[in-house]
This record gives sequence, C-alpha cells and structure tokens, in this order.
Amino acid sequence: MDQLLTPQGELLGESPLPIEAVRDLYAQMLFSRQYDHKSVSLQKQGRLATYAPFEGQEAAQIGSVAALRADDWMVATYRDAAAMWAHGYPMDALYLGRTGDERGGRPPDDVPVLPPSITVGGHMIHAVGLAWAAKLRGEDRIAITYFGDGATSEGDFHEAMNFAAVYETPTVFFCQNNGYAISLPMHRQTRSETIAVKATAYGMPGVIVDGNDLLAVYAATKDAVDRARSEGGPTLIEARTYRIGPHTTNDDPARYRSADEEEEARSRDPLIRVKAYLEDHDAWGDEDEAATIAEASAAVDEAIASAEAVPVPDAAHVFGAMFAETTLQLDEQQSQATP
Amino acid sequence: MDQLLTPQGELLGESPLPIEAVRDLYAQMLFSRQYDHKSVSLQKQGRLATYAPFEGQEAAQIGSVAALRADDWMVATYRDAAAMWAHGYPMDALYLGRTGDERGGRPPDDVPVLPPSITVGGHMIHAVGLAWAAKLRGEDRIAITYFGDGATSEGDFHEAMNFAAVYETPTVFFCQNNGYAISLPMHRQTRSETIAVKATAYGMPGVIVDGNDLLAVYAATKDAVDRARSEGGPTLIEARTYRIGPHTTNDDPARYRSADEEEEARSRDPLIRVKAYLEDHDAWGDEDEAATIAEASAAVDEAIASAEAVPVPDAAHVFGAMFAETTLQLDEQQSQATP
Amino acid sequence: MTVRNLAQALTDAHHAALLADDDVIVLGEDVAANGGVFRITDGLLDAFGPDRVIDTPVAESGIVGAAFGLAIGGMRPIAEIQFMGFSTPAYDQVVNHVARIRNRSRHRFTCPMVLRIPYGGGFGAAEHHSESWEAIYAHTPGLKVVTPSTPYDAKGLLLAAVADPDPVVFLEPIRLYRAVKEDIPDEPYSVEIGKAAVRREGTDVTVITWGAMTKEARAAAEVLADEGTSVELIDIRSLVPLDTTTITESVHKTGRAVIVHEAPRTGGFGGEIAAVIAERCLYSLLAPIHRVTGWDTVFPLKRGESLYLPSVERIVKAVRSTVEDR
Amino acid sequence: MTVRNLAQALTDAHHAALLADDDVIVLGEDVAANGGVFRITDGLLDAFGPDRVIDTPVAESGIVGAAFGLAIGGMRPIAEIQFMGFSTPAYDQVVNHVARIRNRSRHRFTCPMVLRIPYGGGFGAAEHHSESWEAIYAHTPGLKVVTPSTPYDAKGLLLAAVADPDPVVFLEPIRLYRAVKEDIPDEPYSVEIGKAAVRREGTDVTVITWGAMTKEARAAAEVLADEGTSVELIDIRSLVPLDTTTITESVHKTGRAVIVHEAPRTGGFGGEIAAVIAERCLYSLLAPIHRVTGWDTVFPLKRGESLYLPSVERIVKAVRSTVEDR
Ligand SMILES: Cc1ncc(C[n+]2csc(CCOP(=O)(O)OP(=O)(O)O)c2C)c(N)n1
Ligand SMILES: Cc1ncc(C[n+]2csc(CCOP(=O)(O)OP(=O)(O)O)c2C)c(N)n1
Ligand SMILES: [Mg+2]
Ligand SMILES: [Mg+2]
Repeated sequence: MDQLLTPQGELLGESPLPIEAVRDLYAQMLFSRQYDHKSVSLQKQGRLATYAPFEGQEAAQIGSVAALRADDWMVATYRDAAAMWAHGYPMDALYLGRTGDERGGRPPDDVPVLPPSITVGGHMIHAVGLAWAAKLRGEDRIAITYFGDGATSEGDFHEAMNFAAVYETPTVFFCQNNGYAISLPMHRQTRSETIAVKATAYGMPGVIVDGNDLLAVYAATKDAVDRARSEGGPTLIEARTYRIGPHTTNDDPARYRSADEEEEARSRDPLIRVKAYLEDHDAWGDEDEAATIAEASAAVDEAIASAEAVPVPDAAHVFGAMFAETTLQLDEQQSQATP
Repeated sequence: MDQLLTPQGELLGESPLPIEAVRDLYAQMLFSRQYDHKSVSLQKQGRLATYAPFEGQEAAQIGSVAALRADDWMVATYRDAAAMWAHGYPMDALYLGRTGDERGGRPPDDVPVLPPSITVGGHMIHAVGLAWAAKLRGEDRIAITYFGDGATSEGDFHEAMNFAAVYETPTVFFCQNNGYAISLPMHRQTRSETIAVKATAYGMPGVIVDGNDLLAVYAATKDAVDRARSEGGPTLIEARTYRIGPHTTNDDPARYRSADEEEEARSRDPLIRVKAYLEDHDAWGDEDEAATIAEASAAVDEAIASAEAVPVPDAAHVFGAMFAETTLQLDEQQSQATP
Repeated sequence: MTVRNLAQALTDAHHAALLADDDVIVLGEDVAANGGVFRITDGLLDAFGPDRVIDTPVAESGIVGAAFGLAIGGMRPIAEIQFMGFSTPAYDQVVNHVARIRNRSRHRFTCPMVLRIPYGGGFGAAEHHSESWEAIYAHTPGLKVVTPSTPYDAKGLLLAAVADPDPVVFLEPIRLYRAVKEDIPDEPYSVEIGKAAVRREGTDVTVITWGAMTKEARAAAEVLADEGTSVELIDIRSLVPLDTTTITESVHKTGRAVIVHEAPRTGGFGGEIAAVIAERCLYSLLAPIHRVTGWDTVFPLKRGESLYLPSVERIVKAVRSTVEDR
Repeated sequence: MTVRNLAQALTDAHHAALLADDDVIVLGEDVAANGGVFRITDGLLDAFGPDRVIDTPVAESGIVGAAFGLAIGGMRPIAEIQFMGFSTPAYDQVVNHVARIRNRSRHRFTCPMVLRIPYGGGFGAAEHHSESWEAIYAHTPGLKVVTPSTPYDAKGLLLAAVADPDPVVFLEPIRLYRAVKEDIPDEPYSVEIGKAAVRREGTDVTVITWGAMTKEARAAAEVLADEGTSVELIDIRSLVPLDTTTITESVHKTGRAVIVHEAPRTGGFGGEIAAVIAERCLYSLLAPIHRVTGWDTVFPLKRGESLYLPSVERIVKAVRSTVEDR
C-alpha cells in the first residue's frame, strides 16, 4: 500500500506537492469537515433529508481532486460531497440538493460534475461514456468516477471496467474502500484480498493507496490521470480509508462494528497527519487553524442560508424538466396539479 | 494451457481414464456429432427452429460431463446439447424443444438438468443457488454451469462468480471459450489475456485447459468437481476450443472470420485425436467407427421421430403451466382462446 | 392477539415462517446483522443463525438469481430488495427466469420464492427511494403481485406468499410501516392471495386502490360521508391475480368508479382496472371513470413531494366530480 | 423515391443520420462487422468506420450506460439491443439514469440517445425472442416510446428520434421488417413523434393498435368492410407522448372502440388507452371497450405461437361483438 505521510505526519520520500499546495489542500479538508459536521446537525434538526457523512475520507476526496484539471468530468456518489465541492460544485447547490430539491442537481455550466449518484454501481459506466465521448471528439479531458467498496459487487462495476479497458477510455476508477457497504464488512463482500486486484480481470492497472494519506492519494491519482491523458487507458485506484461516521444519519453502526474499531480508526484521521506535516515545516500554526475553521464555518453557514432561501417549488418545478418540450399529458396534468 | 493429448493423439504423461472409459466417451462424441449434423439439416428443412451447432466443442462438453455424478446439477446453454444429453437429458426432449415446443423443457424427474438457457449470462448464478441449496441441505451434490466467452462480459457473470466465492458454494464454472460471441472475437470482448485470470478478482482458482482435448478437460473438471465436493469452493475453468460451425443456422461466419482460420480450426477437431489415441492402443478400428456411427444415426433418427410424433399443442398447453393452480384471468382467457 | 404496526406484523410473519419450515431462509442486503434498513428482519439472525438469515453483497441481480437457484434446489427463500428503485438491476432475473421456469420446464422445476420490495413515497426520501413500479411486475406473466395495507394483511399475505408454490412479488408500502397498527393474532394465519378487501361499503361510488393510498382513500371516504356521499372502498391487495369479481360487482352497484394510485398515470395499473370496468360494467356506468394518480414525472424530492402524491383533497375532488357528473 | 421494406428503410435512415451529423454513432452487439442480427446496420461500418459503428461486448447495461455517458458528453448515440427479451439487463440504466438526467440536473445534462429494440413475435423464434414489453417502457416518465408500422414511418420516426433532444425508445416490429414495402423518399425527412396515424377512416368502430398488429388490423378491417362494418383504424405510432386527441375524436365519432396489442393483456398498454377513452368518451360509448391481446402467459414457442397472437379472426370477432352490442 503506497504511503507518503505516516499517521504521525512524517514524510517518506519526497512530497509530490509544494508546501503551499499542501496548505491549500489542508484548508480544503478543514472546509469539508465543517460542511460534513454541519450537515449532520442540520439533518438532526430536520433541515436536511437523510445525509451520508464522509468524515475520515477527506484525504481520499481532496487529494484525488487535486490531480484533476477543471474541465475533467466527475461522476461521484452521495458520499462524495467533498470531492464534488473541491471540483467546483457549489456548496449551496449541494445543500439545496440535500434539502430535497432537484435544483441542487444543477451545477454551473462550467462545472463538469454530474449530480451525485444515489444508486450504487450504475454510475461508473457513465464516466466511461463521458471519457469515450471526449476521446471521440478529440477533447483533452478525462473522466473520474468515485465509488465505494460495496459498489464493486454490482454487475455494473464489471461492465464499466470491461468497457473502459476494451475501448481504452481515459477513465479513472477511484474506489474509496471505507471498509463497509452499510453493515457488510469488505471481507464478506468478496473473497479477493483487495479491490485493486480486480483490475487484473480487465487487463487494467490496479493500485492500492493509503486513502488517509493526502499526498499518496494525490500521487496515485496523478499517475492515473496522466496515464489516461496520454492515451494510456483506464486505471483502478483502491484508496483504503474508513467511514468514521454512520452510513447515513439513519444508520446505527453499533449494530455491526465495535467502538474499539471506531476509536482505532479515529486515530488514523487523515487531517491529523497533514497538520502535523505542515507544522513540522512551520507552514501551519494554531492561528491558521483557527482562522481557517472560522472562515470555513462562515462559508458553510452562508451556503446553508442561500440554499434555505430558495423558495418552495411549485407545480412547474415538478413538470418543467421532464423533456426539452412539454407534452400534452404533462400540460394536462400540470393544470390538474395546480388548484 | 493443460494438454494431455496432442492434436495427433499422442499421450503426454498418463491418462486419467482407463482405455474402456475413453472408448465410451469417444462413442458419445460420435453420437453428439450425429445429433449436431442432423440438427443442422433438419433446420434447413424447416423441421427445427433456429439451431446453434456445437461442432468442435464435443471434447469440452463430453469430457467435462464425465467428471460429474448423475445427481450433480447442470445449468447450461443453447449450445450445450451434448453436455445435457451426456448428463441424461433425452435426445427426443432436446429435439422437441428445438421444434419450438415447451414440452422439450421437461427432462425426466431423475435428470437434474435445467432447460437450456437462451439468455446469455443470467443462468450462471442459478448454479450458484443450486449448489448453495445442496450445501445448506447437506446434500452431497455440486452444480456445474456452462457458458461461453461472451457471457463473461455480462454483469451477471461477475455477480455469480462473487456469490459463489463469498458463500463457498460447490459450483464449477465451465467456460467454453470458442473464440467468438457471435461475430465478436474474444480479444475484442476483453483486455485480459485469458478468461481464467478473471477468477483472481474473486479469490477463486482459475485454470486453462485445451478444450479440444478430451482427457485434459476431464482431468481439469475432475479436479474442480472434487474440490467443490470436498468443501473447497468454486472453480473457473476456461476450456479453449473453437466453434467450427456458424453461431446459429441464421449466421454467416464469412462476415467476420476467414476460411483459413476455419480450416486451421478443423485440423484441431477434437474427435481426431481421441480416435488416433484409441487406434494407437488397438482399442478402436474402422468397424467400431462404422458400427457406432450407424448406431448413433439410428438413435438420433428415433429421437427425431418421437419428437415429431408429439401432437400439436392446444390452448391448455399455452395456459397450463403458468402457476401450480390456474387463475380467474387465465381461465377466462383460455376459454376465449378456444374457439 | 397483540397490537402491531405493519412493520412489526411483517417481522412477526418472518419469525413464524422461519420457525415453521427449515427450508425458509431470508437473504438480502443488511438483513442480518443490521436487521434490514427498515428493521423488518430485526432479531432474525439471533433467532435463526447465519445459515438462514443471510447478508449479501450489494448485487440485486445476484440476490434474485441466487434465490431462484435456491428455490429450485428445494429452499423457500425470502429475498429482500432495499427499495423498489433498486429492484431494476434484478428485473432481468425476475422476468426472464423467476417468472418463467415453471412454464419452460412444464412444472418440472418451480420457484417458490418471495421477493420483498418496500415501495412508495411520502417520507421525504432521497432520489430512487420512493418509486411505485407495481405495474411493471404486474405485467409479467408468471408472477403474483400483492401489497398489504393493514398489519393483519401484512402478516397473512406474507405467510400466504411463503407458502405459495409460485413466485410472489411482495410490495410493502413504506409509508404505512409505522402508520397503521391493530390487534393481530400471534399465531400463524394466512390471507388468500387474489381476493380484494372491501374496506368500507357504500352505494354512490366505488373507489379502488391499494397500498399506501388505501389510507388516503379511507380518509377521503370519511370526508365524503360527511357531505352525504357513500363510498365503497376496495383495497385490491392483489394486483395479480386481480379480483375482478369484487370490482365489477361493486361498480355494477354504484355505477361510478374512481381509481387511486401513487404511480405515474400513463401505463399505471389503474389503466388495467379502468379497462376491466369499461369492458364489463359499461352499461352500469353513470359517469366517466376517473383516475387519481401520481403524475408522468420523476417522483419529486422532499420539497416537491406534496405536489405529486395523490392527497385526500384530490381524491375527494375526483369523487365529487364523478358523482356530480351525469 | 425507392421501394423499401421496413428494414431497408431503417438502414437508409441510419445512413442519413450518420451522414448528417458527425456526433451520431451506432453501438451494440454485432452491429458493425456483422451488420446486426437483422442486418439493419449492414454496410454502416464500411461507410463510416469503426469509430462511428461500434461492436460491443455482450453487456446490455454497459451498452446503455456507455451510451448515456456518450450522450451527455456531446454524442448522439443510437444503441441497439438485439431483441426486447435482452433489454432487461439494461432496464436499470434506462429507468434510473437515461430517463432522469434532464430532470435531476434541471436541464443541465441531457441524454439525446435512441435505444433501438426489435420486438414482437410471429416468426417462430426461440425463447425470449418474441417479447412485447412496450408497456414497461411507456410507464417510465422521461422516455419517449415510438414504434413504426410502415417503411415511411420507420425512416421518418428514426430520424425524428435521432434529432430529438431527449431519449427515445425506438421499438421495431420484427415481423414487419420484410413484410411491408412501399415507395419512400431517398432524402431525409421526419415524422413527428406524438402523432397517431389514421390508417383507414371509418364510422362504425374505432380500432386502435400499433406495431405489427397494424397489419392484422388492416386485414381485419377489409374483412369487416365486406360485411358492411366501417372500421376507423388508428396506428398510435407513439405510445409516449400519446395522441389522445386523435383517439378520443375518433371514438366520439364511432361510439365504439377495440384495442389490439400483442403484449399480455394484464397491465398492457391497451389498459391505458381504454382508461383514456373511459375517462373522456364515456357518454359517446355505445358498447363496451374490447381488448384483443396476447394472453397472460409466457410467449409460446413456435408450435404454440398461433394460439397466442391476436389474429385477423380474433380481431374480426371482437369488432363484430362490439357493433352488435348495444
Ligand atoms: C442499486 C442499489 N442497491 C442498493 C442501494 C442501497 N445502498 C445505498 S449505499 C449502499 C452501500 C454502498 O456501499 P459502498 O459502495 O461501499 O459505499 P459507501 O456507502 O461505503 O460509501 C447500499 C446497499 C442503492 N443505493 N443502490
Ligand atoms: C442477455 C442476452 N444478450 C444477447 C443475446 C444474443 N446472443 C445470443 S448468443 C450471443 C453470443 C454469446 O457468446 P458466447 O457467450 O461466447 O457463447 P457462444 O454462442 O459462443 O457459445 C448473443 C449476444 C442473448 N441471448 N442474451
Ligand atoms: Mg463502503
Ligand atoms: Mg463464444
């Protein structure tokens, strides 16, 4: 398993990124965690629909996005808000979606990020199609797709991996192996030792990286992205991480894992080691920490406020986006829906 | 690639089967070929619906079935008539099915063979379920499923392999890699060097065997069957063979492969080497050949005759097997269907 | 007798089924350790062990395909799909294999399995968690399709489904899991598959519905009763086989019919019921047949949901216009 | 103008579409080297090359899922599924992704793709090769669903489908591929999606159908004309959007309706049409609405097929009883 930063924050070998860049990424991790923590409490207050926390997976998401170009496609899931946000998906749009409003599914025109996939498995092949389109059109873009360990059990994972390999599409398959598919631990999902080894079945390179190691994730993703961009085809990356929170705000992890296990996982919190690394290099101090958290908190509150300021939808909202042009049936029904 | 008989029929190492057994299996191969050839001409005469010839795959099918016990489950495809017949599925039932009659889908009660799967991919998991049932019920039976190279592209292959591995079901996955999925050659279906390597993705053993080598196929299947029976879990076998005929009687191979390729393949006809081997051991002569072919021809004609003697179905045939007990709707409709 | 809500009645039925027959097993995503996302299978793992209550990988086609093989192999699997929106990866297994094996093998091989699918909206769920696709299952010959709207029926229909020699798609109205309670017998009993329930007798108009909409329709009937309109409310319970007798007898009596379902209108199962009525009761009809349904749109997220779901108001309005019509 | 059968008209339309727009690509199993199992895409590989006419592995979900991504990425894919019976592995991609992306992204991402699916029976095919599952696609909001019954419509509707900004499920009646010919324009033209065609004007009864059954219905209308019954024959052509105006106007005129389809009766699209008529034409109806359909059984193999498929005789019989009824 590739590692560049130990849990204590000491650098093994040399950093793929200049210290300033690491500072920025650490700030993004702090922003993400603010977003995540506030989402959980908002949900408890009934202001958000079910929420899927990503605490513990910040290095995997922020580190991988750092290897992308702004116009690279992203196809991610319900648990990848940090990655989507880091790639340009506005926080208020993410919140709006989580309040239960389709308008949150529309990112700005220059943000090439699909709305998060709620179904498990079906979305990976979309990143194959998008990358294939770029290749056919001679566009210099790649596509990355995020998914979990559980998604690799779906038949659609197999078909997506196979199509990407057969057509050599510039696709990066980024698996966050956080140890569980809801309650089912990885070792009961499959008998292969790793997720990465599954790439062998498609003649595709597969790599394992410490998903809690910002620098290692960045380096592994950069390799895969460069390979894709230079017509080297797709790569499967297994980022080993851990979901510190529940599967969603409806879930009770005590039913399927121990407090000790969770404690041990917290000790591998991906933020700790980056902070330690920055501090060792005098590139970060308590005031940076405090200032960034305050900034993040304010930004998140603002995003929440603007999401909640969006007026309650009317019938046009329900009927208005089914087709480019409405139909007789939709018109008739919309008038019936409007008392 | 495991081989025990060279294309010229010389034995490498020692035979896993006594010579008498090889004689019987060769006779089964001759029977199968009679069945196959007569089916093709019957279809030309319009007496059978579309037919999928298996010429060239006799060693793979007959050799693998020889490793089974009578009560082992078999879940095979439209191209596996030889395997099904060798495992007890009556020839007349096979013909009846091919004339377009559901009654051909019912083997005798003591024949544990499902009717052939027409959809590609969906049936493999059924052999996982059947083997799992045997395991849960403490029955000493395994299940074997036959499928082609093309079927390994379906998501259902992935889910079947994964379930078999996770639950350690006594299942043998027998892939006849005959080089093509209709017109698509194997190397364009996937980028993995072999089908067998795909087993790695499931922590399952995968083996490659010369599918035109009766003895090697038997040996490889015996290993897998023994492993399954002794709670060693599932195995994937890739039997390398070649479809000498068209995909089906509707297909024109000239559109996607060369005459030279077909010629070369004919030279690897699986019957030739077994016959040479038996002759070298004075266990077979021209009179045996002639007598067996005559016997086979007669048996096949008889099967055809009895299939064609089955009376044309009436409405009860269409409505009578939907449920254990009929429904109001089916009764009403059946009376409308009977003028 | 114990007071149970619909969810508890289902859990109770699972206990009874597993206790009564060793061949009965339960499999699905998170059904064992976690007790199911709706806790329907809660406690079963402790009571019956990991060979009978089985967590599966996230692979719906695999779940149904394995259950198919298990059933042919002599078991009686109860397979759970977490939400109807996730039943489509298994749709091929259901329509091409589960529904057909008896016919294609002429009764030699059969698939006595239950496919449990929670369905319907009204709880502000995420995308894909509120679908009502009963029509796509009801259109598949070889399947029985049932859906309970009371705790009593939930237990009785589930036990009937487990005992049925053929595959039964068992649709569970999520919104009713904890919204309806009643006293139900503690011992096993079964409710016949294929018989509709007249939830309320009436003379002016027949309202036909199923699943979660039964609750809205009951409430609408109360409102209408206060204005002097007598509603006969039919909960079909079983889409396949459909109890056309109960439906047509009622419409012959009332001369008016309103069909209510949550699924999109076009191609919804309401069309089938309207067709049966238009074929068999035309000369008794005093007014057009109305359908109160979900719209031909994607099921909206939380903030738009109330604009989509048939409400008591919409049902009342439709019935009013039906009785006024002549 | 050239005389073409329905299959040739489709091939012609593919040539026109690929020629007109570089973003149009064709993908599916055996569509390139082999020209498709029905030879619809024959010659396209030679004319447009392997980047635009693409053979895929045997993986229907992959085909549709990849086409979805290709479409969002700016291409205009025409994806072929070999037979409707093999469309179910892709059903999840169609209903959960293809049909929804415009709505879930509020018009930001769209999926202008055509999903071509040969369907229907009557040619003695193997199992799973004769299904008519149009209803399960028509019940999915976000899809347009069309099916041609003439060479002229085949070309015009396919070109309209390729040009459509939204996903179109294009159903091809296998039995008509080579059974109907006519003179059609060589240049590109399009037939509007959502408009029914009145194939024959009449006054006594409206017969409503689509796809391969249009041919049987035409023949039945001839027979009935000879016995003095004037049939108005409507080929809906588009199930979604449905041209309810043409249907209701006709039934208001004739007062009688017979619906013909090949799919199983229960839950078939005939129910939707009957419901529309019973909702909007009740006071014009002089007789019950009849449905002449396939049965609620698995589609029978060759030897039983004739017992299942709606025949000219069955249609004639149904129309007779409708006109006699009063
Ligand atoms: C097709 C489908 N099946 C089931 C579900 C329900 N479900 C939501 S998340 C999940 C587990 C996914 O686990 P994993 O892929 O590891 O992602 P994680 O939640 O751990 O990030 C399941 C089963 C779904 N959303 N879609
Ligand atoms: C789900 C499904 N998709 C497509 C088809 C059409 N089809 C029949 S056989 C075949 C190729 C299968 O190739 P392979 O698995 O190698 O078996 P072979 O025919 O070579 O024995 C295809 C695509 C089908 N029957 N089922
Ligand atoms: Mg996970
Ligand atoms: Mg093959």
